[in-house]
Amino acid sequence: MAETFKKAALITSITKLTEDIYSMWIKEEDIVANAKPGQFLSLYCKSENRLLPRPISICELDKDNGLLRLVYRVVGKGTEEFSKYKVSDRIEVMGPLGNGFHLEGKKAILIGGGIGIPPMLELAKQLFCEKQIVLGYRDETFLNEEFKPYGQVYLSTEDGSAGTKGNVIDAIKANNIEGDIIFACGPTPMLRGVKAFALENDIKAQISMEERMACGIGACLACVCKSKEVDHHTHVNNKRICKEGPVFYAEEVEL
Amino acid sequence: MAETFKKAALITSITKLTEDIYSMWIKEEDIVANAKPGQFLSLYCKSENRLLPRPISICELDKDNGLLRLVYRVVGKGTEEFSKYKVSDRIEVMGPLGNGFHLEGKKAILIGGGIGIPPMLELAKQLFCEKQIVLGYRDETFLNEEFKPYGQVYLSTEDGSAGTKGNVIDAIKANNIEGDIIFACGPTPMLRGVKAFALENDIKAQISMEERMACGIGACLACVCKSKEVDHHTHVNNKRICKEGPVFYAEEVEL
Amino acid sequence: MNTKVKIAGVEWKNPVTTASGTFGSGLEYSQFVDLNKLGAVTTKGVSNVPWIGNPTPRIAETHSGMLNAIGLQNPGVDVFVKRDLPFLLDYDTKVIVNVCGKTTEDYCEVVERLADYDVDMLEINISCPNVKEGGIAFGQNCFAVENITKELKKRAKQPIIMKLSPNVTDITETAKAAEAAGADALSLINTLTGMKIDIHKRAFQFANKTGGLSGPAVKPIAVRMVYQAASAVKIPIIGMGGIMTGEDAIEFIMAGATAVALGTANFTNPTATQDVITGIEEYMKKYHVEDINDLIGCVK
Amino acid sequence: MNTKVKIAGVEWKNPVTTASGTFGSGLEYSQFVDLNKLGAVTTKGVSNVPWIGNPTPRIAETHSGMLNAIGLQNPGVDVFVKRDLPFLLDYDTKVIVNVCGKTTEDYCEVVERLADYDVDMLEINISCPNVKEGGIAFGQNCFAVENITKELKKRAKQPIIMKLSPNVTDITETAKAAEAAGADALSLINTLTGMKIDIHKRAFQFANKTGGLSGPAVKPIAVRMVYQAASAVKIPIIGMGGIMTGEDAIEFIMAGATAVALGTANFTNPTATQDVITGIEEYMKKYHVEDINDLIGCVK
Ligand SMILES: Cc1cc2nc3c(=O)[nH]c(=O)nc-3n(C[C@H](O)[C@H](O)[C@H](O)COP(=O)(O)OP(=O)(O)OC[C@H]3O[C@@H](n4cnc5c(N)ncnc54)[C@H](O)[C@@H]3O)c2cc1C
Ligand SMILES: Cc1cc2nc3c(=O)[nH]c(=O)nc-3n(C[C@H](O)[C@H](O)[C@H](O)COP(=O)(O)OP(=O)(O)OC[C@H]3O[C@@H](n4cnc5c(N)ncnc54)[C@H](O)[C@@H]3O)c2cc1C
Ligand SMILES: Cc1cc2nc3c(=O)[nH]c(=O)nc-3n(C[C@H](O)[C@H](O)[C@H](O)COP(=O)(O)O)c2cc1C
Ligand SMILES: Cc1cc2nc3c(=O)[nH]c(=O)nc-3n(C[C@H](O)[C@H](O)[C@H](O)COP(=O)(O)O)c2cc1C
Ligand code: FES
Ligand code: FES
Repeated sequence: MAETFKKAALITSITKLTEDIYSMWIKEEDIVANAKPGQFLSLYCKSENRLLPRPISICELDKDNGLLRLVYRVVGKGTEEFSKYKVSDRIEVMGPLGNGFHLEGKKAILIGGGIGIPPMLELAKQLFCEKQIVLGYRDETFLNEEFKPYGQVYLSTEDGSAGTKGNVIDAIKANNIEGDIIFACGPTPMLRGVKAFALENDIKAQISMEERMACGIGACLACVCKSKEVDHHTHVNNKRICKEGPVFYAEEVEL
Repeated sequence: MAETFKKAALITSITKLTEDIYSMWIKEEDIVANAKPGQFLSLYCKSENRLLPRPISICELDKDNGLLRLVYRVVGKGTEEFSKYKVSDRIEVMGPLGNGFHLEGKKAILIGGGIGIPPMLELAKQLFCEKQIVLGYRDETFLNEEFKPYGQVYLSTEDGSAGTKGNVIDAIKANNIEGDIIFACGPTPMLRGVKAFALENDIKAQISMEERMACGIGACLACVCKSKEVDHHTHVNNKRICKEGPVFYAEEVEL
Repeated sequence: MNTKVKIAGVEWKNPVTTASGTFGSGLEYSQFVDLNKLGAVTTKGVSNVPWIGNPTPRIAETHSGMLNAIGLQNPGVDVFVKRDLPFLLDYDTKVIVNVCGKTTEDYCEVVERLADYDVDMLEINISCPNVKEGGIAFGQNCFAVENITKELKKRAKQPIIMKLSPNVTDITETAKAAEAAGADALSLINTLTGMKIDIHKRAFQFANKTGGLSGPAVKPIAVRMVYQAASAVKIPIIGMGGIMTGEDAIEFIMAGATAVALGTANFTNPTATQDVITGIEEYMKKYHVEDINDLIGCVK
Repeated sequence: MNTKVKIAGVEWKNPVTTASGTFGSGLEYSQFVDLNKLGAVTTKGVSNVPWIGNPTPRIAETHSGMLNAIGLQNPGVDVFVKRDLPFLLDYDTKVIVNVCGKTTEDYCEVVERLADYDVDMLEINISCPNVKEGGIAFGQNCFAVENITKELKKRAKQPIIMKLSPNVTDITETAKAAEAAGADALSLINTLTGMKIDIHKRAFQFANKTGGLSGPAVKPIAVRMVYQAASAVKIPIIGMGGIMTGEDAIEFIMAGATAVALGTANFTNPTATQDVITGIEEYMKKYHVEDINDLIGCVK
């Protein structure tokens, strides 16, 4: 078992990327040393009436300085709390959690949708092959500039304000993007589209899944997804997203 | 009915008086304009799992600047939360609440015990007659220097480190303090002692009482004390400390 | 946008009232809340004679909740009709008097005394965990619920709302018993019986050991019971238990409540009742709900 | 200072175990907690055959609590004894296997399968609100409690702990029924049935509508029930429901629990079990308590 840590990490920077998306760097050497792209952390709230940790993906790693970046959207009380933290506050975190992406392929298509975009950044940095990066937004874009050093970046927006009007699959088709491996993270409807596209085009696809979590480490069985095969741990057709995932090969799981 | 306000007051200063006692000034003009010594405020916690407001006495009023001082001891989660507030934070407060002291007498004995000392300060400032101020502590003293401008100050400490060794009654006796009116605030055993002393010496006594509160305004009947007469509001032998009190004539209530 | 609801023939201007015992008879909170804005004001429990209640401490804070052991202190029905009722009648809101007693006769006496007064509805508290006799004992047994409801219905001039106890195995049974006996509406939930021990003093927090748990901590239980009761009976339900916001109120309404009551919330926020009304209206605007009645029990 | 307690003849090194279903079989939490330090490890529910559990979402956060509707997913007793049990037996702690079933026969089958294994105690979950058959249905009816307890006692080689449901009118009745049928100990409380409605989607949060409420929100109810049960029976009680700190554990012990279990706390703080043991020791030091047994039920 890879090592997992529960620590009070120091917040070294916190900035607002859009109206409701924040970027936070924390210093936590043990976690950073063990982390890889596609893994996530459990973030604990200070408010005592919020008992469950919030799973947030690793967006970037700065191994030299023991730093780790989290990018999150304020959608509820927990993320709202995180958005109010200040530099030099501490935040309880556990990680790294989950399996992360398996680095493979010669010509990769990285697909991120909405708040599924952040985990693709560290992947883009670590994946050494030709990379085409497709980022889908509703309207306002974020992080897209930061992907530029790592590959060709294509955008889609629902309102057409940037890139292809439509979703990430529309952008892929509009730009005739091809590859031998897909890495994707985003809302379930997007992942369904990606899975269908991958099947159609016979491309391998790693997708990162989401579910409500309690323990974050595989003990409580809150976060399962339907798996095609009987899972070796659960012995039913369920896989634990926090443990066997969050990254799965598309054909392994039902969406 | 006197006017009561619920406001988000601005914290203008917060200092530590002892290991566990804090002094906080807040700006809230409406409340200050209506407040008098012996009244209290309800302080609301930010933490959502603490639903009930904390009653804290008015320690000082600065009517010219719309400022109000609260001095509180950290004894639990709520006061701990308050101790962490910073200047320019806001705190939800309701007040002024309760009846306050009735300013009367020619030669007054002001008695404060422990965290019952703070409300005596504004009383000492507003009471225009001869004043003898008796302050009782377990060991470490606080606020006592601030009473000096308003009268002769006598101390008692349980460990004998300052003033008379013993309690406030010991200090009164040791210093042959006399008067025609007593004002007292402190723990119930002290109030019992004060009531007995007042009876013995046939001195009128106003005492400020404490009880757990929910509404703070007389609606829930959480905070009653036993009264000698059937109370006109409750129609039983109970008075509401938050409404008919916290200040009572000693003979009105059972201790 | 319509927020009017009808409960047992009585029309409220909106579905929000106060939970008995947390709002007195409205006087104290009228400094913060315009009582004219409320659908109804529900009073503290009223008994035939003055009740002195329990020794202090009477409350304790718990995680996202509170325990109370007030013990139904009240000045009795005579003082109520002379002092509190006239105050309430000055407002344009419905008046619901909460009735408590130790015996069936006690309840009957209060109900009869109120028959000639301008009270809109009666809420019968058969679920208070904080008094030794009466209260919860009635509310945990279907036969007792049926019996007392029948006796009161014989005497009452106003519609009768039976307030049920959540301290039961199956809320649908007491709900159905009340309905069968002629209750016009149900209120739920009253408080859950809880206990706190002061480990430093090695003593119970309350003189009579237990207190009643309320506040957001119990909301999921309350929503469940409202849903179950609404599925079991046809009479309208006033839902309560931990409502703090308009969204909480909507949740109860979707579960099947025709109206809602706020208790503990008043202590945390004295304008909670008005804020919840505003919150309900905002939800309706956001989702283009024309009539609040369209939301009642819409989740099945 | 003695922290050892004895439950049904089994000596634990301290009174702290894990609440079933929150700690798997210990493997995952063994990264954070030294299992050797725990009085006992109580496993996730084990059934005769693998169970797939409920659809997701399976959990929801509530004020100072959580709802779960896991639905007792588990790989079945065969995998349990082959994979999980050997892992646990490597530790110097007591092993309590939590048993679930849909019918009395299911429960019997698991208990019989476990008879020959080195398991210290069996905890029988007759109180799960999250499965349609079995579970809570057994736990809300005294006759059912008595019956299943008797059947299991006939077959079990290990002491039997009956885990009771808090969703009852009177916990002393099911407690007494279990004792009368020969139960060696009781566990309480399981979760309270709750509900959450997503008002934006106008839908239940959970596929089977309700979930089980746990966490600090329910602590006052749990303490009350432990106190009531302890006053009604002579067999030892494992208390649980919202314990987060050593002080919470002491409260349950003073109410009458011989030992305590931590569930939801593990999610908030993965080292909660160990921290609670430390907290208990600190309390004992501060108040010069020589033997934890002196605190059991000391508040009466
Ligand atoms: C593996 C994984 C990685 C994630 N990475 C990111 C990320 O990098 N950036 C980001 O902004 N979001 C991410 N999310 C989603 C994020 O966890 C939720 O937005 C967040 O938990 C919401 O918390 P809240 O308190 O603001 O919302 P609330 O609605 O108040 O939360 C209530 C409860 O529901 C849970 N919850 C609510 N929404 C979700 C959700 N979408 N997924 C899982 N649990 C949820 C919360 O954790 C909490 O337990 C990720 C989710 C998973 C499972
Ligand atoms: C009229 C009045 C005036 C007061 N003035 C002051 C003051 O000027 N300075 C000061 O330090 N303290 C004062 N107190 C006591 C103060 O209210 C409590 O110390 C405080 O509420 C403790 O809150 P907590 O969250 O820290 O403690 P916790 O124990 O966590 O509080 C739990 C609950 O119990 C209540 N509670 C606990 N102790 C008391 C208490 N002694 N009296 C009333 N309620 C209590 C809390 O309000 C809360 O509802 C006063 C009390 C009253 C009734
Ligand atoms: C301090 C207090 C006093 C109460 N007194 C009464 C009462 O007199 N009669 C009654 O029927 N319910 C009484 N209740 C119960 C409430 O009316 C309500 O049913 C319960 O508190 C749940 O709602 P909440 O969570 O919004 O407080 C009281 C509750 C509290 C907190
Ligand atoms: C996610 C989760 C899963 C649970 N699974 C089981 C179970 O399999 N068997 C069981 O008897 N109780 C189960 N429970 C109930 C707990 O064991 C415990 O009785 C309850 O959660 C109260 O304790 P707590 O407040 O400390 O969590 C579960 C609880 C939770 C939160
Ligand atoms: S969150 Fe507990 S198993 Fe995944
Ligand atoms: S605190 Fe409610 S009446 Fe005093």
